[in-house]
Amino acid sequence: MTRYVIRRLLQAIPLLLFISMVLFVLMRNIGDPLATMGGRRVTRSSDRERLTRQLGLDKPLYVQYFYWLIGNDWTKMDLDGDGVAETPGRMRGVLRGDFGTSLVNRGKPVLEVIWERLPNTLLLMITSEVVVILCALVVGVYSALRQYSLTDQIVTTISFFGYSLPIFFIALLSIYIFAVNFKRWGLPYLPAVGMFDPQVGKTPSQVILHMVLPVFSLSFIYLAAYSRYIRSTMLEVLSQDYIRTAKSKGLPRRTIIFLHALKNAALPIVTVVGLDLPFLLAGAVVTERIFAWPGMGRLFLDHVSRADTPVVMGILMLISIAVIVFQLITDIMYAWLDPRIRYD
Amino acid sequence: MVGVSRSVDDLLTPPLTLRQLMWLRFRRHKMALFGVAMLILLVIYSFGGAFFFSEAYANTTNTKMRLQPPMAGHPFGTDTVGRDILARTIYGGQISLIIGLTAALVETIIGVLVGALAGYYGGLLDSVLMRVTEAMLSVPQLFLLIVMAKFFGGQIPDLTVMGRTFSGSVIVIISIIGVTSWMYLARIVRAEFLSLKENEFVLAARAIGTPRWQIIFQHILPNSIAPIIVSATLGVAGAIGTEAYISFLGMGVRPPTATWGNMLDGAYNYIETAPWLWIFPGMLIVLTVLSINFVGDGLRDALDPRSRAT
Amino acid sequence: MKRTWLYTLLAAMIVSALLLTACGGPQPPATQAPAEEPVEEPAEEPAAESAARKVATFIWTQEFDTLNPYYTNMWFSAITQQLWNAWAWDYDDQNAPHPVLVAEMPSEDNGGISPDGSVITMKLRDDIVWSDGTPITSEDFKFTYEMVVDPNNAVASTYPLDLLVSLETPDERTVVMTFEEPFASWQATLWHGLMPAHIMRPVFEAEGTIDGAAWNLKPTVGCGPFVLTDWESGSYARFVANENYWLGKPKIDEIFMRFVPDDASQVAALKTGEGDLGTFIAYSDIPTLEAEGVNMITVFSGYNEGWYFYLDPEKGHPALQDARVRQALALGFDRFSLNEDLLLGLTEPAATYWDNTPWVDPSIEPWPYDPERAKALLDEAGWIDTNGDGVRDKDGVELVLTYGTTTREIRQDTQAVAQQQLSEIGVKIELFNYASDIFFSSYGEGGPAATGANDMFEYSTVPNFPDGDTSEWLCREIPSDESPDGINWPAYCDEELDALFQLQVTQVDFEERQQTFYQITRKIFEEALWVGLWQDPDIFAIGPRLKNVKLSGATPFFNIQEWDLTE
Amino acid sequence: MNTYDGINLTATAAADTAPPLVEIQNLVKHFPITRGILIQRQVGAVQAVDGVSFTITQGETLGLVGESGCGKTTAGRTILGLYPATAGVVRIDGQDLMTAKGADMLAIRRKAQMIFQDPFASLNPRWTVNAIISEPLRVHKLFQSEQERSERVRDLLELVGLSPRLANRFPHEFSGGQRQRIGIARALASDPEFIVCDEPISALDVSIQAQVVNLLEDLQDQLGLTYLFIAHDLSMVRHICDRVAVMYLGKLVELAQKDELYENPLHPYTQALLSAVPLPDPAAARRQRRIILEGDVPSPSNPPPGCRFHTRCPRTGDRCAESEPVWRDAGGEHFVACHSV
Repeated sequence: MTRYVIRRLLQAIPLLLFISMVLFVLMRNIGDPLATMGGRRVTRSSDRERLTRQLGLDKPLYVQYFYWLIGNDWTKMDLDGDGVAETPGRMRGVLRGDFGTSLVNRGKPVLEVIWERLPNTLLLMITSEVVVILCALVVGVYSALRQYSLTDQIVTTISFFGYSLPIFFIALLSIYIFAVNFKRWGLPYLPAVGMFDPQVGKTPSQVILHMVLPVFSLSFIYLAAYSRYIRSTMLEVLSQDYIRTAKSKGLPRRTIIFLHALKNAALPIVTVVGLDLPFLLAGAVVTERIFAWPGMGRLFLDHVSRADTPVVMGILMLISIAVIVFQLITDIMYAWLDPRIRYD
Repeated sequence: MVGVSRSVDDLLTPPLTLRQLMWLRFRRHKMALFGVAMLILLVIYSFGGAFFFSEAYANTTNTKMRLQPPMAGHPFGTDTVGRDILARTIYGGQISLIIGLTAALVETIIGVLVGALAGYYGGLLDSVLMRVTEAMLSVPQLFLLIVMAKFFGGQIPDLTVMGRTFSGSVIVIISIIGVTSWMYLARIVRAEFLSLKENEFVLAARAIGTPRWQIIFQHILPNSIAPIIVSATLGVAGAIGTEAYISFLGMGVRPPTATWGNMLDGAYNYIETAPWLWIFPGMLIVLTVLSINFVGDGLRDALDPRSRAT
Repeated sequence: MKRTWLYTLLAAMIVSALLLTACGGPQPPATQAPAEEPVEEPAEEPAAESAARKVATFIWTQEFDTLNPYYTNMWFSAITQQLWNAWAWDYDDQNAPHPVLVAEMPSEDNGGISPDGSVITMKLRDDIVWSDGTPITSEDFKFTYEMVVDPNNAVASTYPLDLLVSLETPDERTVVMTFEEPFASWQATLWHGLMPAHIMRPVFEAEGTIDGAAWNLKPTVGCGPFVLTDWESGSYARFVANENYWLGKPKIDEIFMRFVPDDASQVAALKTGEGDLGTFIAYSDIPTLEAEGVNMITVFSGYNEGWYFYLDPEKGHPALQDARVRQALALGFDRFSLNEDLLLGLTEPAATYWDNTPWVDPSIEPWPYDPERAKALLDEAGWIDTNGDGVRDKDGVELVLTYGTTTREIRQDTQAVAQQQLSEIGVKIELFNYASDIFFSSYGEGGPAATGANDMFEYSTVPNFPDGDTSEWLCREIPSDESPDGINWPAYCDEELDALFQLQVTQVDFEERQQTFYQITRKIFEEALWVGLWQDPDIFAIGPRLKNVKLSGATPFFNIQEWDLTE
Repeated sequence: MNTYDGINLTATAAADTAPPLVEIQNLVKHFPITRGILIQRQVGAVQAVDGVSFTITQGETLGLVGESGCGKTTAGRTILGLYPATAGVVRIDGQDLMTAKGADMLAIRRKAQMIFQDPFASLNPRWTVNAIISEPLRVHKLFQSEQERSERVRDLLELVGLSPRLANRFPHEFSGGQRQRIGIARALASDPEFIVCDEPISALDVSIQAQVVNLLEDLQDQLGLTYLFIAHDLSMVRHICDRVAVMYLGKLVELAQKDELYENPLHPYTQALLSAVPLPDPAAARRQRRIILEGDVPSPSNPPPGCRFHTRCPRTGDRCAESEPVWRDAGGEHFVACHSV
């Protein structure tokens, strides 16, 4: 198993290089960082020409990629457009831990840009993921045990409402119900946006209060997906022979469900969770946007929409690494859940 | 203890084929039948409704009549430029149903194939396919969609289906959704295959000389059907929503053609002030997805002989 | 037993993330002053007194990219500058300039402008200081100029400082700027912000560039009525009253800027009182906000929504080469009922690109809705429906035009209405929508508007408001493979128009220049080179607590020190 | 002539003139152990089966016994080509299984079938009994119509003692013994001559075991089948087998007619195994001296040198650790590989 892990990690190196190359090319095709530079006015042509040069966007794509990868501090750049390269480059390259600086927040190191957002996103996303998994376990197991009961049908319908409607819907509706209208009706209401109230300050209780609506929206949306997988695989497993055997052996019901059935039903669930975990880092684009949560999703969207290659590449590489790591962990989990699965 | 103490009547069930048995089990499943009926009704609604309202009517604007709540003449109300929402849900339904169902199908086919091959054969093939999957996963769908929007934006030729020209190519949308969303299913199917292929019945089939494709598709695949059905069901909802986003990026169904997804998007600023803008398309999407889920449930039960449903 | 570690781990992760996020930022309002902040405001107020502080919350739907005024084009960054970094002069709600850093506006009368218009001399006020107490001198102006034109600094725009031949500082209070040619737009374009030489110069000397200067992103030393204390990316920026502001200490203690990217949540936050000011409000939200007691103020900042046509003589649609066809399109679309119904009567149809500026010929009235005249013009131009398919054609070419714009809701609605109305005069319209960053991409990047991917485009851009100058119609700005950065996207070149544009840039005399612009606006209007749809004002929502609010189009928060909060 | 360890293999063939139905020579199955991360190289092997040779004549039952993990299941599966053999020859009815491909392989598969150990895992839970039993018929295209196949399935069900009416039921509706009968019916469907019975009764209740074994015997009589009967239970093996081979750590240690083996075990390992078998006769049971083997079975990836059994052998000598004992006929077709015999 150790060898398998090492092999997978070594395979990850060419894979990451390949992914980074593809992403870099795609990134340069995603938009024009200098189109309006976030303004409402098209960038003047002379400023465009100058900035293209100063930001190194005039170089051929493969040169830009190599500078991104290995840096350009070993060569000189022509910043004033006189055809003579006189200014030494300042990038050290990803391989030396320098993800460059943002084009949007000009001069701000990418890692700093990302690091500012990562804790916020993890707070929101891990909480939601835990809530989703716990709720989905309860709902999924319950509706598997009580298949086709009224409760099962009602829970199914509600969870599909969450899944079928766009995320913004649930988010905005919850704002209108629990913030706007609760206030209107004189009820205790929840805050709609941000992480805290400036009058009170960023205290843990404020942050928790501001997390209620986004966590609720995110959980509601993903509840259907998770609980459906749990329900269906539980149904599958519950009807299998060893469960019957376990029952006939007189094991207590709870032990049967949790020890036997759930462990054996876990493959699809572990798969889905393992696939979702890396994207916890990426945040929730729409939810963060609507609730004005300062997370990675918004960061990604803001910087993608302005074609900020360094920052977007930083985020994407972070996700890629997380994907690879979590897929590996998932594969290891498989072998733990079903010892017959071997990789060597 | 299980099968031994059956009554004589029970044992005398007339011989049935596997298919007949499945149908029998499916039929006993009331919610599944309801789902089938509902889907048929939705198809009739979307395609039959076209006989009552012309497409031109669905796109007729009347700014004096904008944002009218449901009323006589406009039973579902009107939208922001005064178009009739009933007619738009009918025409939107055609595209949304086609896209939702076929994109989920494409996604399922790719996901099952990749997952099955990787899981069954293992080794090098597994490594290659899973690295490809990881690479695909590493690129967020949103990002891929934006890139494709840039490439395809405004260049997709029209498509005429059943005498109706769909602005923007439905086929392109379907392929894009299918190609960018199969990875979860592939991983799920692979995991199931990794586990199921170690069962002795697979060895038994090999001892018989059963060809590999039959082992993969007839022996192992039916045993991993449960998560596949869930994934396909969820895929329909996903595809309908993604279509709206693709259209929003300017790559998909071109305005003023309606789809349920873009009608919902258009209701964004009117969630509270004009709820009829989203209630009707929203309900239709929920109904579609729910019906498919019930059908899927029924199918799963019908395919699982051990199920306690009957 | 096995599972407990998992729960423990998860709980630990959540708790640590919570602590990280909660403790990552400061615990306001007891703002602990950062180290580099020398003089500071009521920083260590006990929490009990915080209720007495007047905190106004602004909601920004876009977060500024940087706060250095020379490194950004963003409107949100520009309007935020009014809070913390003074312009040399402001514009009031009548768009009249009034001095801030300068003692008086330069003019020919006071010797501030040389008779030929190429030398401008500014006299600075005596009492101007940075928020840390350091006096603002001509040295700061000179330093700012040098930084902007230095090739090592990737500023957003060098305009108009790149037009300067020299900038002299004969003494601490005088700045003399010499231009190569008379520069007509100086008032609207010069000195939108100042960099503190005493903070930035050491950075430049150490690093060779100020691109990475900490001040760009955290300018805790400024020269406006407020001063920044912290900015947390994605979340908020906090400004507190500047004790040293020479035009008077603001009545509000603190402005808390919250970044809420979503329009609908902005509206919700305004309704719940989580925000006292918001902007970029969709027209459809105005009635519901007003119903909640929110004050809506519209100010014109020069934006006019309109149709651009792709007029390239070879690549463009042949019909659009004919002014009569363009006029017919203008006549065939009812922009009056569009304004009345979709824009709720909150704005007016636009006649020209320069509506609401002094530069538009006041005799121009917007094109009326007259489908009959439109049909007659099309007939006259030879576009007749010969094959009976409902679409006019000529020489085998169908009058089918593609119409592209961004995905903004009101634009999509306009498209739908226009498509229907133009089909009634026999013009078939096909609609395209693009994400705005793609839509506005340059020719080199394959942007649809720049490359003429469609026949007509709808968007709004702005001259240098309140100035009227633009280079959008200059022949040399036509984008091509050789000059992919050009911004003359209609690809329209007319020698007469080009000459008029070249002329107005150098006309320092207001009246003369106005006459040139009258000629320009009339020509563009009559030939329907640009067809106005509606005047697109900036819409501000002002919560019921805010008092004394006045807004200006060019510098919205010109009197923010006088704003007040009531409970 | 293929020799292994200097033994003339033809000597092992049954004395009669008829060629054996199954001929195993020198069968080796190693599962490679690889090391290296990008470039894999083999550094060792799990020597699951290491040079096993025997023959089975038409209508005979050969028992293959040994502790679990000794490689007997691997041997059974390798003989049927379910695992690719590392080396050796497997000939079934004269056809070489190692080189057979395509149609030839299919023909062998038809003749050689397998009954599995776990009646729960060896039947596809999604398939009806009819589908399961008719699978070989479909694969080998034995009948043209579905109707004929169904009839054949019903005949087979009757043959294994199940009601034909159960054809449309699913495996989970049956008990373990019934399922094993279904498994047997499936194995019989293609009219095989040779069946590998891989511990067919070890997963069953004791009361059922005898029924299944009796069924197998009856079927052998009726259909003239040849069995390779893999088991770890020596008592049942004595009941059903004609000859018995004992396997230890991938190698055969003894092979003889069953009575000869049971009455006169030569190899210390066989003796140890037999000493653990409960005897029905109380007197004999009293006489029986239980031989308890010390230690664990060594790892097949690193088997001891010389005689593989020497680490646990009560009679081990100096030679045992150095040279491998020769597989020889101790007289009367009683083969053994032991230095001390």
